[in-house]
Amino acid sequence: MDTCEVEFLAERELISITPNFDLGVLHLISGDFGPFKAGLPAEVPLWLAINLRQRRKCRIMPPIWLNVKTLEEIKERETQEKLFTKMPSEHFMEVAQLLLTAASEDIPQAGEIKVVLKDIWDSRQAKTRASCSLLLQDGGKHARVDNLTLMEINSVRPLLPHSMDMIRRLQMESSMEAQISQTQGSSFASPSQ
Amino acid sequence: MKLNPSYEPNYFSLEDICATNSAVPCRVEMMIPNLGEMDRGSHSEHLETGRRLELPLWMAFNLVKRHLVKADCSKAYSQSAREILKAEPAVVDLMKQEPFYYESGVHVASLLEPEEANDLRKVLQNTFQTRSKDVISLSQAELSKEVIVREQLLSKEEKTLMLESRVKWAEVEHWLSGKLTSRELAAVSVSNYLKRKRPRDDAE
Amino acid sequence: MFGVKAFELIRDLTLTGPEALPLYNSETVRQVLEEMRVLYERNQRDVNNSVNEDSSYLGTVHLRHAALERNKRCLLAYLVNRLQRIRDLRWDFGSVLPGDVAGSLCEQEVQWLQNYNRHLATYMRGLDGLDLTQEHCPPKSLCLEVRCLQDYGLFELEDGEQVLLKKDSIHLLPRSECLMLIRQGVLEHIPH
Amino acid sequence: MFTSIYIITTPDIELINLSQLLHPQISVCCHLNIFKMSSMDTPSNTLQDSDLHDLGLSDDEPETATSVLNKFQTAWINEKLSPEILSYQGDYVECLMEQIKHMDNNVRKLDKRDLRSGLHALELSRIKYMLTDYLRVRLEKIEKYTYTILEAESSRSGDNLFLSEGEFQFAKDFFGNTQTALQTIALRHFPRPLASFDPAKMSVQPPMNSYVFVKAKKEVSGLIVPTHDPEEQDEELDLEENSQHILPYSSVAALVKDGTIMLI
Repeated sequence: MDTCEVEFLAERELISITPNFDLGVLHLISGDFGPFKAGLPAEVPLWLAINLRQRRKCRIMPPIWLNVKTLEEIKERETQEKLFTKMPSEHFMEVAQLLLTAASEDIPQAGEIKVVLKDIWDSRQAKTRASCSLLLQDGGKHARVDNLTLMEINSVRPLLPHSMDMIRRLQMESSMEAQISQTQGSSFASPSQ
Repeated sequence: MKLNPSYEPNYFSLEDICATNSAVPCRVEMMIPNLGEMDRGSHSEHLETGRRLELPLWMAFNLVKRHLVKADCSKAYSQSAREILKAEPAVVDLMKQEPFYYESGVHVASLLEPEEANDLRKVLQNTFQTRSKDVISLSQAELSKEVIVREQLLSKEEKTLMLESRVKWAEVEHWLSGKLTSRELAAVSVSNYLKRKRPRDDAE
Repeated sequence: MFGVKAFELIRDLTLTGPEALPLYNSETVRQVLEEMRVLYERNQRDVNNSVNEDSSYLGTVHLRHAALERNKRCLLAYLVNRLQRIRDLRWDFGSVLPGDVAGSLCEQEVQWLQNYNRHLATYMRGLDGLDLTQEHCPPKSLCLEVRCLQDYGLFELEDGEQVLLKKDSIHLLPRSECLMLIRQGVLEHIPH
Repeated sequence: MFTSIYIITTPDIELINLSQLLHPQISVCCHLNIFKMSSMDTPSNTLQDSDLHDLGLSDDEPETATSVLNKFQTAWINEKLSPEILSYQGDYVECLMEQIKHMDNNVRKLDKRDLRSGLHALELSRIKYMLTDYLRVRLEKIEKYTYTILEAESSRSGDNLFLSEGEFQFAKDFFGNTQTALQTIALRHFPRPLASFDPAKMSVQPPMNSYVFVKAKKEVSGLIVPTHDPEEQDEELDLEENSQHILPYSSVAALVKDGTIMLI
């Protein structure tokens, strides 16, 4: 799965907008949204919000966690904890990234937010790198990866799974060989020799 | 192709054919008639008992199984090479030793006596596990002279992993920079083709 | 040494990246087939000579047989990997390959590609107009801003409107209609 | 044992026994090694027979287009991330295709300046992308693991078929086409005993043991993660609801298929 596809999945997350138009209920295949009344908030999928925003049909209301104070807290926790902390959304980074690109004027302190986000991302990436190294070095057979977001999983794929496959294969060849040499004992005595 | 399954050797895999092409030193255990031509150091019509020669892995498999020859470790997997890998796995130039170091190594192990084979397999495993840390860091490092030098130490298997990871890493970095989300691009083969083609077009 | 020619075929493919297709090496293919013929004849002779009395030729026959199998493997792998690359090129360039790319194919590969195109078309006909060879990126918008990289000429849109695609001209085109031209390198997507 | 190869020269080149490989309804023309399906019994025609209602899209829980879309999205991701081909989600695909057609018509009736027209059209192109990608990934697997997939399919019937009718036909065409090319360029010119395509040796298998990321949708207990190291024992794992793991696909393949676990 590509990075753009992970983002595609994130675009289905719901978000609040304040439209500047009136429209009845929108019957989409992915659900019914609206009715829209100018000035009154409504909840829509992110892709729809961004499309409307690009056409200047609405303002986007950032999710409650997308502000400097909350993010600073998250960052604080992330740097203190050894394990990965739980992010406020499965698509934390994607949602933030999409909104900051498409609607930065709707987000107070967008510049500062970008900096804190990058810090959080970097400290989690450092953890990811360290845990991948450790897992591979120990030749681990499985690992629990709670709280890793889809984008983070995407960032270590294919490296981590393919390296684990390689280790497994290096182990497997030996056990396969062990089986063969067991059966070989009998074939030594066979008359074809 | 978008599908990127993990490498597993199959009948048609170029990697495995390359890995089974590397040479191992063998000793002829039983005279093989009419094939003296294979032994450049001898004038005999036959491949004589006791002669030593290098054979590609694919051939050695067959002859060892039938006790016609006995295979030895090639230099890349010898006792001394293994000792070095046990002591300092990170600094060895695997590419120079044997391009598909792990794949060929697994094949070599299947030709050896159980004790030596096991030792070789353990070394291969530990070497790969220890060096995976380097593979990760190289895939994320900025290109520099030092990085290029370290890259050259990687075996083909490690290099493939590293390059795949580097591509992914660049993709995520682009995405983080916020500029290149979902950009429609020409196919790689097409843009390579055009690169070869266009300079000439311009000259005309 | 046996199998050396066959390995040259494999090296042909590993010297380039997987997205390039080297010229079909008919001369080496012929030499591999010849080596196989000779190996087989010699084996047949040695087997016939030694069938009742003397088993000392068994080793020789085994060795040659291994060489035969190796040649077979290399040659088939050469062909199968080439077909794989031809398939990928077809998905990148569209059903007609540019002349000099097509020139790397042998006659039977051209035949294979024609059949492949037919089978793919048959399959896609059952999909209610979905074209699997387009859409390689998730859609962001209905139109794309594109720059034209070559003098392409008139391009007719679904609604009948005609657009003149001239080198360096910039257009806003419906995404679904310009994806193939982007993949083929005629247009370049200008992301926002 | 090889002596039989060299002394007894068999008159016919031994091709793969296709009748064993494929459904019994399929007749094979061996000399060209291309096979055709007899027109009477198409193995996948059960798919046509059954309409949406029979396939569980009604009855107990009424399915909405939205719930179909959500389920299809999961199926799409699973298909993208699993090494093997999964069973074709024909009911979802057909349902979404119908929805798209229906919606497309409605959008066409709207004024282009109507705000709704662009939003519907964008949603349609999003769903089309998922459908396209889903079918394309499956096609890639079919091309890569043709023989293995055809062989597995030949042991299934009726509701258990994994391929759509179109995919099955494509798989056979692709296999036949490739066989013909290999025959004409190479196999036909090989010494006779070597002139066959030996599926046991040559068929490409999907890497079933490869590692995947998973999320448990329900609690799973006593999952066995096999080890390949003779010196170690298999491990047993409990997966909590909503926990995420990296595991070999083979240890969870059945759970992915029954929906207990999804690939991420």
